[in-house]
Amino acid sequence: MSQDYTPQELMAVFIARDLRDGEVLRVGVAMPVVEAAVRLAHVMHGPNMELIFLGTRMNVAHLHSLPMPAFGWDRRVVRWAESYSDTGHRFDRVKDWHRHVFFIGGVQVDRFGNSNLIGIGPDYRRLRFRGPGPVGTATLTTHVGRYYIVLNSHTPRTLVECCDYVSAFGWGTGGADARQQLGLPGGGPKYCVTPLCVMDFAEDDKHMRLHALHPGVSQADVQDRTGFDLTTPEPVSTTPPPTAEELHVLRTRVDLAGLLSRSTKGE
Amino acid sequence: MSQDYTPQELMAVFIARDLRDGEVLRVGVAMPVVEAAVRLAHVMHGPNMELIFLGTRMNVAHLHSLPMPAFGWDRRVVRWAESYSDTGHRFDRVKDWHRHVFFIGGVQVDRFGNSNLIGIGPDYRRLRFRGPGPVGTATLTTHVGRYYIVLNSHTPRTLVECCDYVSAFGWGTGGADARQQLGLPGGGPKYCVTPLCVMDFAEDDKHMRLHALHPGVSQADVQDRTGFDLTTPEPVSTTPPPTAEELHVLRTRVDLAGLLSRSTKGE
Amino acid sequence: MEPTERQQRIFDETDAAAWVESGMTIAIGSPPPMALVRQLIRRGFSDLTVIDSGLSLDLLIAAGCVRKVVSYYAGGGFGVAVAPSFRRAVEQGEIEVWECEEGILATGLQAAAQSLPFLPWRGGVGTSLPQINPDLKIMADPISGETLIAVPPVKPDVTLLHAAAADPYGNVQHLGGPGWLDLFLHRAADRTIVQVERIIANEDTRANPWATTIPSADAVVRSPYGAHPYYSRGFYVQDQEHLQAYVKAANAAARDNRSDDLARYLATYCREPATHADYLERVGIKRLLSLYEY
Amino acid sequence: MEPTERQQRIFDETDAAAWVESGMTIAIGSPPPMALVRQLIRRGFSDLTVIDSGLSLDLLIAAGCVRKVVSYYAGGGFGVAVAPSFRRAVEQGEIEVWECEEGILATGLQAAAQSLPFLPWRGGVGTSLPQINPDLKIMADPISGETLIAVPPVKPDVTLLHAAAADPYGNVQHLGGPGWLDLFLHRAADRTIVQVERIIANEDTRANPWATTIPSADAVVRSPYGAHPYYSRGFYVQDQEHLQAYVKAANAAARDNRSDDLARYLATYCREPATHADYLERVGIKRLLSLYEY
Repeated sequence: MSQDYTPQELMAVFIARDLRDGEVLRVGVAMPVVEAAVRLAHVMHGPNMELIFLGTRMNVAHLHSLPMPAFGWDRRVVRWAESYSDTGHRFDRVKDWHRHVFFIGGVQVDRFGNSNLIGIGPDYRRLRFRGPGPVGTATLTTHVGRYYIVLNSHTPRTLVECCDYVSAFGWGTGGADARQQLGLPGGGPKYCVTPLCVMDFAEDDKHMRLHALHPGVSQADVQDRTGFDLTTPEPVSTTPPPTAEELHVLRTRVDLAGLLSRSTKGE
Repeated sequence: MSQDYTPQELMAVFIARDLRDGEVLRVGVAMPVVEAAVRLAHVMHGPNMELIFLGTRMNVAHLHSLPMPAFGWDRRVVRWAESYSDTGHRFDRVKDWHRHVFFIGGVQVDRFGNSNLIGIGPDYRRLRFRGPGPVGTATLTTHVGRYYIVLNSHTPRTLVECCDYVSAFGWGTGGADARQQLGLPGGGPKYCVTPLCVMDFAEDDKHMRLHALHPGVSQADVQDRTGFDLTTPEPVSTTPPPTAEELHVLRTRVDLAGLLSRSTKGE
Repeated sequence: MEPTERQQRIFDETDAAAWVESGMTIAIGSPPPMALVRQLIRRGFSDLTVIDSGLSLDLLIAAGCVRKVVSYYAGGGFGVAVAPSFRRAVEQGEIEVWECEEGILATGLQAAAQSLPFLPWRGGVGTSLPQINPDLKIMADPISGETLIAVPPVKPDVTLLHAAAADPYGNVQHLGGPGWLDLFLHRAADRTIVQVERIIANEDTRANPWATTIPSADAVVRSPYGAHPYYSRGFYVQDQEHLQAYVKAANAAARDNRSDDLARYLATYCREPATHADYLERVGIKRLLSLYEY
Repeated sequence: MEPTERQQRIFDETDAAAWVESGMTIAIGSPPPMALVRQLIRRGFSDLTVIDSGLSLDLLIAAGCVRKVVSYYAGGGFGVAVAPSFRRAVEQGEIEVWECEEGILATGLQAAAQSLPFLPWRGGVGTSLPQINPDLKIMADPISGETLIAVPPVKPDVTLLHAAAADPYGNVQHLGGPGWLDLFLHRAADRTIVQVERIIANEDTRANPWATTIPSADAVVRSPYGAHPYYSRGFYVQDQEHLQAYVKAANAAARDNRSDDLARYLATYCREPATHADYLERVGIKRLLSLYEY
C-alpha cells in the first residue's frame, strides 16, 4: 500500500480524535498506540486532559513535545507529575471514574466485548496458554465512563466467539442493559480498534459490529480474520486517514522515537 | 491535705508508670492528665514510645522538655512530627493497634466499663443532656491492646449502674469473654482512673473493682460518690505517691505551664 | 470551540458559595474553611445536612442553616464539653443527628467514594449506635459469619476545605498534613471547594508533586487568614479570645435565652461583611498578626 | 533493664532475610527490592506464597522458591507478554495461582490491614474470577441487595519493599511516590522490611514529615542500587540489557528445556554473591553508572 502512515499511526489518530478535552486518560503498560493517542489528543485539542501513566498523574499541555519513553515501564514519567495516585488510594475515588477513559488489550476478546487476560484452555488448572493476569482491568472496566479495546493484531485466535475466561466484563451475553443488570456503573467498551478496522457495539444487542475499515482493507479481510460473525452495516465507512497536521504533530511532538511509524502493518 | 502534689499529678504519674516502652500512645483532645502522663512516660522510661496527638505521630525522646500546649487542640505539635496519620489512612492499619494504648473519658461510665459520650435521657430524640458524640472511641476501644478510662471527676452522675447509651463497649454486661463473644479483638479497659482512686475490672466477671485509693481518700468516700456497688478487695492498697524525681520531671520537663499542679482536688 | 489553554479553577468566595443550595449535604473539613462557612451564613442557606464537628458546626446551627447533623464530635475543643447551640438544638428537637463515630463516618465516606452500597466496619459492634441510627445495619460477614456493622454511603454534595496552597488548576498542597477526614470528605463528594492561604504556580506543584494532597479540586478560593478564628498549619494559630467570645455569646443564647450577643456576633462577623476581606478588616490586622505560630 | 536510648532498626540484608521462613506468605513491592529477593533465593527458601508481579516473581519461580502465586499481573513489562518461568510453571501445574485483580487484591490487603473478615468489591462482578478463585464469594449487599464480591483478607507474613530513604527508626520516605500497592502491602503485613538507597538522619525525617510514607518499618536495610536490574525513582533507570538477558535465559529454559543459561544466571547473580555488595561487583560499577535517569 502506498499510504504514508502505518496502521499503528492510523489507530492512534482515530483514538485521539475520539478523546474529549477534560477527560482523564488512564494508560497501562505496553500499549504504544494508546500512549501515542493520548499524547496526541493532549497536544492537539486537550489542554484540560489529565494523563495517568502508572500512577503518575500529569497535565503537560505546556510542553512542546511529549516524547514516549523507550519502553512502557519507564518511571521517568514522574518528571511531569502533578500528583501521584499510588499513595495507597489508588481505588479510593472510584466515584469519579465516570470522567475517566481506559484502554484494554486482551488475549481473547469475544463478540460482546468481554476480554480475557487469564489464559486459554478448558481446564483452569492446566491451561494450554497462561496469560499475564487481569491487571486492573476488572475494576477499571467496571467503573470508567467508557473504554477502548485496542489490539496489536487482528486474528481469529484473539477475536473469538466466546472467551475461555472473562477477566473484564464487556457486554456479557449481550443486550443493551447487560451491564445495568449486574449493577456495573461504567459505560462499557465503545470501540475495538485493530490494525484492520474499527468495530463498535450495536445499540440493541451489543454485538460487535464493523464501524469503519482502514483504507485499503476489505470487509472480507476482516471477516476472515475474525472468529465470529461480525455484524456489518451497509455501506461500510472508511476510517478517515490522518491529516498532514496530525501526522506532523504525532511524529515531531509525540512519537519522537518512531515506535509507531516504524511498525509494519499488523496481521 | 498536706500532700505536695495534686490528684491530677498523681493520676498522671500512675498512668505513666503503667505505660511500657515501645507502645504507641493515642491521645485525644481535652485530656490534660493523659497528655502529661504519656509525655512523662516518654521522658522517664519510654524512648521507643510513639505519641500520636491528633494525627501527628512523634518520638521526641531527644528533647529535654515536652511542653504541653496551652490548649488541647494546638496544631503546633506538628513541629515534632515524624509522620502524619491523617493522610486519608487514619483507619488503615487497625491490625497493628494491639500495640496501641488509648485513653477515654465519658459522660457516663458504667459498672462494666462501658462508656457513653452520646447523652443522657430515656428518649434519644429528646435527650435531657446532649453529649459531644462518640469521637473515635467506638473504633479505638474495639481494637487497641488496652485502654484507660480517665475521669476528671468522680461522681455518681458519671459512674452509673448502666449507661443510657453505650458509645464504647467495655465489658458489656460482664463476663471474661464478653468481648470475645462479639469478636472484638482489643483488650478492653484496664483501669478507670479518677481524682479519688484507681479501679480495675475483676478477672472473672469484669465488674469494676477498687484497685487503689489515692492517699488520704477513704473507701467510703469512693463508694459514696460511685453510682453502683464497687467490688472491693481486702485490704485495699494505696496509690503509690509520685517520687521526687517523677514530680520534678513532670513539673520541669512536661507540665511547664502548670496545668496539673494548679488543679484542685477533683470532686 | 475547543479550548486552547488549560482552564483555571480560581473563584472568589462569593462565586464559590453559589455552588451550594439549601437542602444540600455539605461537608466541612478541618480546620474549617471559615471564609466559606461565613458565606453560607451570609447567603442564608437553610435545611442543610452538615457533616462537621466542633464550633464551625455550632455557628452554622446558631445561624439557622442546619436541619441535620452528621457528626462524630460536637465538642468545642478547649474546655467546651459540648458546643452550646448544637446541644440546645438537639435537646429541643430542632435538629436531627445522624449518630456516628469517626471510624464509621470514614467508612461511609469511603463507601461513597468507592461507589459501593455499603462497607462493613467492626468499631461500634456492641454499642448503641445501630439502635439510635437505624441506617447502620448489623450484618453477618458472608465468609465466616462474624458480626459487623454495614455502613451505607455518606455522600456530600459539596465538600468545603481549607489548605495551605493550591495552583490555579486545583492541585492542592497542605502544610503539616491535611486535617482529620479531609481526604475522605473530598473523595466522597460530588464537588470539592478548597480555600487556601496562597495560590501557587503550577511549576511549584510540579516541583514537589508528592506533596499534592488533592489532585483536582473543583474550585480554589484564595482566602488568606481564611480559617480565622481557627488555625492554619504553617501560618497562624487559633484565636482563642475570639472563639471564647463566640462561645460565651452562644452559651448565653442557649442556656439563658439571652441571644443579643449571639445575634450581634452573627451580624458583625458573618452577615454584614460582604467579602472575606471585609471580615478581616473587622477582626483587624493587629489581631491577625498576633496569631503567629512561633 | 529499661532501654535508655531509642533503638535503631537497621539490619543488613542477610540478617533481614532471617525473618523469612519456607512456607510463609511474602509480599514484594514495586520496584522489587531485588537485594532482598536475591537473598531469598540464596537462602533456598521454598514453598513460599508470593504476592508479586512481573519478573521478580518470575525469578523466584525459576529459583524454585514458590508454591503459590497471588498476582494480578505476571507480564514482563517490556514486550514480554507473560513472564516465562511463571507461564511454564502454571501450565505444568507446578504452582498454584490465587487468581485476582488489582482492585480485588487491594481490597483483600485492606481487609487484612483493617482486621476485617472481608471487604466487598464491585470490580470482577460478571467475570470468571469468582469461579476460578473460590475464595472470592458473590454476595448480596445487606442494605440494597446489589451484587458484590466478598474478598477475604490477604495477609503477608513479611512484606519486602524498596524505597529511596529511611531513617534508623524505620521512617521511610519515597521519591516520586511509593510504587503500586506498596502501602497496601505494608499495612496488611505482620512485618515490613524496607531496603533503601540511603539511610538518612532522623532530623531529615522531621524536616519534612509529610514525606514519610511508611512510619514504622520493622527493619531498614541499606541497599544502594538495591533495585537493580530494576529502576529506583530519583536514582537510576531499569537495566534493560540485564533484564533482557534474564528473559532470554528464562525463555530458553521454559520453552526449549535448555536451562543452562538460566542456571548460570541464578548462580552468578543470586546464589554465589554472599552480599549485595558482591552482587554489585559482578554487575560492575561502569554498568551501574550508565543507568542514569536522563
